[in-house]
Amino acid sequence: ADDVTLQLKWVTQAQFAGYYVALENGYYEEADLNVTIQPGGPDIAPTQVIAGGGADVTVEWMPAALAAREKGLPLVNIAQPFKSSGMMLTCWKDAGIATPEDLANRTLGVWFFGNEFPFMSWMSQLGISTDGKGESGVEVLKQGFNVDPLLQRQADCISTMTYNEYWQVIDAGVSPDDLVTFKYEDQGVATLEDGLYVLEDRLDDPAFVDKMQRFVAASMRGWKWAEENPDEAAMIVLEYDETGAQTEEHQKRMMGEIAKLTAGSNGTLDPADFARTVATLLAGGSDPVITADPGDAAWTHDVSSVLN
Amino acid sequence: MQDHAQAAVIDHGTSTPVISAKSLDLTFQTNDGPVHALSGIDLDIGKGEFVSFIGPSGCGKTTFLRCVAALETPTGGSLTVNGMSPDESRKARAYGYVFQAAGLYPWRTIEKNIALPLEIMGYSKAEQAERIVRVLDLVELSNFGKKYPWQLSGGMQQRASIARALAFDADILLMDEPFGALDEIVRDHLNEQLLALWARTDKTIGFVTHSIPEAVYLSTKIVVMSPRPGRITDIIDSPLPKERPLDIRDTPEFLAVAHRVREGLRAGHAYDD
Amino acid sequence: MQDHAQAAVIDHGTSTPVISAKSLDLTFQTNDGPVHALSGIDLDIGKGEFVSFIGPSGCGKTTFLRCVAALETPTGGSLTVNGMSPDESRKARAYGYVFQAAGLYPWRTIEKNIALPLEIMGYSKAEQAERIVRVLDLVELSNFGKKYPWQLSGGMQQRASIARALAFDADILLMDEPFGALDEIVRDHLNEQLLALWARTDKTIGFVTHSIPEAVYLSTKIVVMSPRPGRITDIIDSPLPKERPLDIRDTPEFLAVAHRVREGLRAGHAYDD
Amino acid sequence: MRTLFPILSVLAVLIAIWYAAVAPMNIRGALDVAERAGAEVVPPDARARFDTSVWVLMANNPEHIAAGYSLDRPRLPTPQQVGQELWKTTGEMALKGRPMSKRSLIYHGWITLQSTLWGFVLGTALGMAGAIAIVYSRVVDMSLMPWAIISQTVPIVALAPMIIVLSSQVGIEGRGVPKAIISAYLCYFPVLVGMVKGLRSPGTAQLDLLKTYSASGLQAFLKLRLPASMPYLFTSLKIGIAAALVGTIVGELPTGAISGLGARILIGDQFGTPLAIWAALAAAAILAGLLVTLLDLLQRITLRRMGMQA
Amino acid sequence: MSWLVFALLFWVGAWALNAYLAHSPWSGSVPVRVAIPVLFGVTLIVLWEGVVRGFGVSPVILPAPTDVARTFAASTDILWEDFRQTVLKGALSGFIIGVLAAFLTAILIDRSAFLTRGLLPIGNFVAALPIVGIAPILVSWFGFDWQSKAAVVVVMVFFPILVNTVQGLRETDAMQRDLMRTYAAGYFDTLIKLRLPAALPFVFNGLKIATTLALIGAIVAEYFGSPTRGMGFRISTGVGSLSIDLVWAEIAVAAMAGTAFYGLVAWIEKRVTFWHPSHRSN
Ligand SMILES: Nc1ncnc2c1ncn2[C@@H]1O[C@H](COP(=O)(O)OP(=O)(O)OP(=O)(O)O)[C@@H](O)[C@H]1O
Ligand SMILES: Nc1ncnc2c1ncn2[C@@H]1O[C@H](COP(=O)(O)OP(=O)(O)OP(=O)(O)O)[C@@H](O)[C@H]1O
Ligand SMILES: Cc1ncc(C[n+]2csc(CCO)c2C)c(N)n1
Ligand SMILES: [Mg+2]
Ligand SMILES: [Mg+2]
Repeated sequence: ADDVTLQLKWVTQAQFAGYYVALENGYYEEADLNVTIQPGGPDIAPTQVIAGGGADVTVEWMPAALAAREKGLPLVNIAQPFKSSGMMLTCWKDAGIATPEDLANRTLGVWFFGNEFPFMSWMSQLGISTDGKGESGVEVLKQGFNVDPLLQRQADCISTMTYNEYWQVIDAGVSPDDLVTFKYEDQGVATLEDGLYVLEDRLDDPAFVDKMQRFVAASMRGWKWAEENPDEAAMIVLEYDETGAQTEEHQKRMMGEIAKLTAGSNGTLDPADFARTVATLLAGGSDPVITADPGDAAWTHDVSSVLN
Repeated sequence: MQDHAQAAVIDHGTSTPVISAKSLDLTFQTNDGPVHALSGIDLDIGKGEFVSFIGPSGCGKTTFLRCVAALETPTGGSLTVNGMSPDESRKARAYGYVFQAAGLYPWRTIEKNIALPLEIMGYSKAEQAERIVRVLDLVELSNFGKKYPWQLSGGMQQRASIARALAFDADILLMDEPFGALDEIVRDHLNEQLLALWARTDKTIGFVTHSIPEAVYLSTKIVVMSPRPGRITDIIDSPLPKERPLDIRDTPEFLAVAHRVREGLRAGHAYDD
Repeated sequence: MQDHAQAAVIDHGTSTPVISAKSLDLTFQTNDGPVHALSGIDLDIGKGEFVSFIGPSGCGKTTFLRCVAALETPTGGSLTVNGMSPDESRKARAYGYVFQAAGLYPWRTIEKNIALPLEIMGYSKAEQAERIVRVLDLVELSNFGKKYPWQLSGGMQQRASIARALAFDADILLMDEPFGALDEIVRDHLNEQLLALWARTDKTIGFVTHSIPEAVYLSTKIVVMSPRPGRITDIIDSPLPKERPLDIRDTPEFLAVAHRVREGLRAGHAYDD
Repeated sequence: MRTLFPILSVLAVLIAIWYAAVAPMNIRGALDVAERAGAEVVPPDARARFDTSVWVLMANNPEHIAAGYSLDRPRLPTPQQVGQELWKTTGEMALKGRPMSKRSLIYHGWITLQSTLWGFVLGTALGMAGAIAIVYSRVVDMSLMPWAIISQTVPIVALAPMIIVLSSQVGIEGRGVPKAIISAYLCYFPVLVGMVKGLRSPGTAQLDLLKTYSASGLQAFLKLRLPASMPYLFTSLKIGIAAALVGTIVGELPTGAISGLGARILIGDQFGTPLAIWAALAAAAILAGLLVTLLDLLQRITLRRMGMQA
Repeated sequence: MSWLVFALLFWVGAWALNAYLAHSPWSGSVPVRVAIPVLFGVTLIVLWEGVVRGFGVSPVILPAPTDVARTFAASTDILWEDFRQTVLKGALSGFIIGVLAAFLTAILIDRSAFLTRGLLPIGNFVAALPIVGIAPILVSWFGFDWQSKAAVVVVMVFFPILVNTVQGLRETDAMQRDLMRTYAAGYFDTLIKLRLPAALPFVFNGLKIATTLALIGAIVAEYFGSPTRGMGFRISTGVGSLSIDLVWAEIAVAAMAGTAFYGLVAWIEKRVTFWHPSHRSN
């Protein structure tokens, strides 16, 4: 069997259910692959891991991947299991926020570590500066890994994922009625999230391409199974969570939300989505994420072609 | 106090005891069994007496002085100083103590080391300065006041620690081999100075030495000790007059006392081995 | 080596110098200016000689011994030991040194402290044990071998450090006030032992003392020093015979030498103040 | 017994202060919960409450203070809550016969302990070797010491990911080795500094003595410097093992938060379960306490054997 | 490959030069004392450059020192802003508060043998708490700005100083204490004239440890929430966006600030504890 190491973007959770399902149900084995899944965590930049040879393929968000590409690390998207973006901004309604324009002069929590790019683009499209509070400026906080800043009102809004942090706010006892959410999808600034990326030069090797084709196909089989059997998929994820700290309730709900994001994709990257992501990022204002259109070299259908 | 000092000095020995030990015992517990450092010590020291302790090394001289100064607690018998417990006397600042090793504070110059007790006892700056000059001169270290302890030779450090003990007015002066590291000339000089100081003031002095002539020359009473368990073998009241020029050491009275001390010492050694 | 030892002892002073100092200088740099510890020292010490150094405290006796043992580097003049530099002699393990302070290692018992040089010089276990018993007996500490240094009195520690220096066979023995903290009886005893050891072996001994009688009793040569800058004021070759019972100290020859030493010392003090 | 009673008393006072602090720390959370449950609170509006001081809130809502002692997501949990969580994830698991399950802190403590010990061994070896080199070589002393200090001013969290990437690049499999390296990086410094101090602690007099014996460097080391450094060695080993533990936990974040107490802390943070963080912290403290106590015991035995009164 | 060979040759040469300097007559002089570690550091940097170029290491993993230097020069404004936020506001204020608090606590508990015996073991316990566990809690208590960083620093420096000071206060030798007893010196006299001076070498030991801890604490705390400035913020963001050269520039700032801080404390130590045997030789 061929060895494949997959680097995840974050800790073991239902966000990555497809891969764990493929592993658990033996799809990888059937494809003659011996797959190792490495969970991520804070401080792990999947792009850096793949650059260092620590993984063959990685789950990454497209803004971060394109930024890395500009930094001279030639990442190529070989498949895109996530069709839509799950990122949103969650605000207190009683802070007086109803529309994106109300965000000015507020304190907002944002994830950094390469996840800040969609937010920056959005703000620049709204004409809001991120250098501090003011008529047309916001105070940006680098939020940690939890939702405390919102609950303790250190921030008026924080970044959440539809499938994760939002539900933690709800679990903390906050009623959805007290909250206002702005989905990036709805604001027209959505960027592509979890895709599979490999180093460009390795695609010159037909054997590698073949291996990746089998990998992507098996992974998508896993994803589709997970979409259809969300509860079972969540249990599989829990099996693989070595920290033992994840809860069944949370993972099942997360799987339900994840299924909505993967629903529209068979794993093949839609070039239109790519173009839209690039356009959003290029509109990043004074300090854009990427300065030039990376062009079509940043993705390929060579691998995902097996899916059709 | 100062006015009846002369009287006390004259009829020393008969005045009420300042230090009084009754069957004093002290045993140290060590890894291989107890060590009897002092055993059955009976001793009265009157006000204004100059008492020397002499005896083989390890016989308990240091230990006895430490008991008097309340630095060691006897395991038996009774000990009073000025009619109080040693500790109460200590709190009343009755003692000046010169240790067997100099024990100067390395972060203070010699001057500042001498100033230490003066600061603690609240002497004025002017008084401090005046006394420092005087005692430095007494021990012939006038040019070394600004040096740090580690820059002096062993004997010079010892002299500095003597100066420190003489700088303030303690009623009882306890000196543990203070002149051991000094040459004969300086030693003679300091012996004279110490006698003069003793005659001038009303101090009671406890003095450990290994030199028989020194003990005889200085003391009104000589206590000869023997080791393991440390006990007193002889107490000699000196017949020598209060006025003691250096050449008193050649008189027959002096030699007689010295001979008696030597015999006592030798007896102590016989016990030993 | 052992066979011509007797000869060397007999015509001491005329043999080729073991230690030879020529206009030796040593200046310490301190925070307030240089201190001239030694200045213009000229001295030859022959094989098998017993040389005492005497002088006021701070005159540089310790410093001179330290130069000989290569523990201090002279700032001027020349110094050879056995025709080599002091450092080469040190490497050849020529020295046994008794320091002014006992300097025992606190984590070793007295026995183990004495064993230290023997271990370093590679004596066998049996030999070590045998020598330890012998020297402990010599300094009368036989019952204290298993104690730790802090469980001994000041004088006992000093004796232990003497035993440590005598346990191995160094050609040159340097002793810095070894008997300062001992009573007269033990001191006399150890003086006799030391003389016997010296007569038995071929050792060259450098000996610092403050006691004039001790210096005269032990030495073949007495070096009188004066302070600041430390220099030699007198070198006295002893006319006393090799055989020296304790009562030689009452002979006129002895008293004459003692008198000359005392005069030299007094002269040194006159320089000083 | 002589030390146990004071420790327990101080502990009791600290716990009392802790309990007292829970009320003001948690009053806001308690009022939010109460409000959502439909209770009457003053002021009723969450925003207004945010601008009111906790003391005023406590004075106005005395009946809700008690609720602060049993929140699910307290800002400051009570010692009892921490204790219960700790018991649930250790003792209870062990009683159920699954002490090594992934949900047991015993398992995660064991993972952390392994890396800690490896890091400690590596760090101590490095620290000792460095100290010996520094004490015996002037060049090493003058060139290495400043850089040893500089190495500790470099934030380890910044280096950790690079250490992991670099070690995977040189072909080291698994996360154990990089974790131990990170742990050793924090551990070696206290050992180095302590040992340099200890090896240099013999006074001139003690060194001079050996010089007169013309002892070799090795002999001087074995007979003087090493024994003289023992008190320093143990003091620094105690600091070192605590540092190694902290290093391992730091290393568990960028190593993929898979297992170990560090991973528990991270996951507890991300999923908003403060009790999990506190329990993992308590477990780390207990682990550190055990390790330090063990070394302390070793120190007492060694020093007693050497005749130094500990 | 030639890069690698050059770096190795440079290493050998520099080491030889250092060995020569260290044993030269001027080895005690200030320029040489500075030159030797600097040369050592330069050697490390040359080796690093050689390895990066020789093996063609990707700049997103380990940038060459020259790249770092270029980024450093181009980003001085950012670096300065971060320095102010993290070092001046977070680390320094926390350091001062922590040191004062620990010092006073040490003197207070030292009066009572009971408190010392009770608090010290607990102190050791708390000192071993992982900072990554404390930081999120303190960030949630004290907010995102420098106050929470200062709080983390206070917690980190408190116990090393406390333990060292308490130990130092006991570090007088028996005779020195006996002397004070014969003077019947009161508590304060003994404290000021004997125990504090004798404790200073230990206090400085604690202070030196605390200097490095302070900086690390302030930086790590920023990982768990911060404003959009600060060295920890920049480092974590930089790793995520593969601006590793900027990360190394920040590391360089941290190292320089930490070293300067340590150097300052060591300098004061030398002045204040000149009498201690470890400072006395020459
Ligand atoms: N701390 C201690 N622990 C155990 N034994 C001790 C201690 N201090 C002294 N001793 C023992 O007590 C005895 C008396 O000691 P002390 O110091 O009083 O003698 P000394 O007469 O002053 O002798 P020296 O003239 O040598 O100073 C000795 O045998 C010594 O071993
Ligand atoms: N390390 C040092 N630094 C500065 N000065 C020193 C140092 N060691 C000794 N001295 C000075 O050198 C002079 C000679 O000292 P040394 O110790 O040789 O005297 P000594 O003759 O042995 O005196 P003693 O009989 O008191 O031991 C003294 O004035 C002393 O102050
Ligand atoms: C340092 C760091 N901070 C935040 C994220 C955010 N993030 C990216 S994907 C994801 C999953 C949703 O739960 C989350 C939270 C990160 N990756 N690394
Ligand atoms: Mg004594
Ligand atoms: Mg001397």
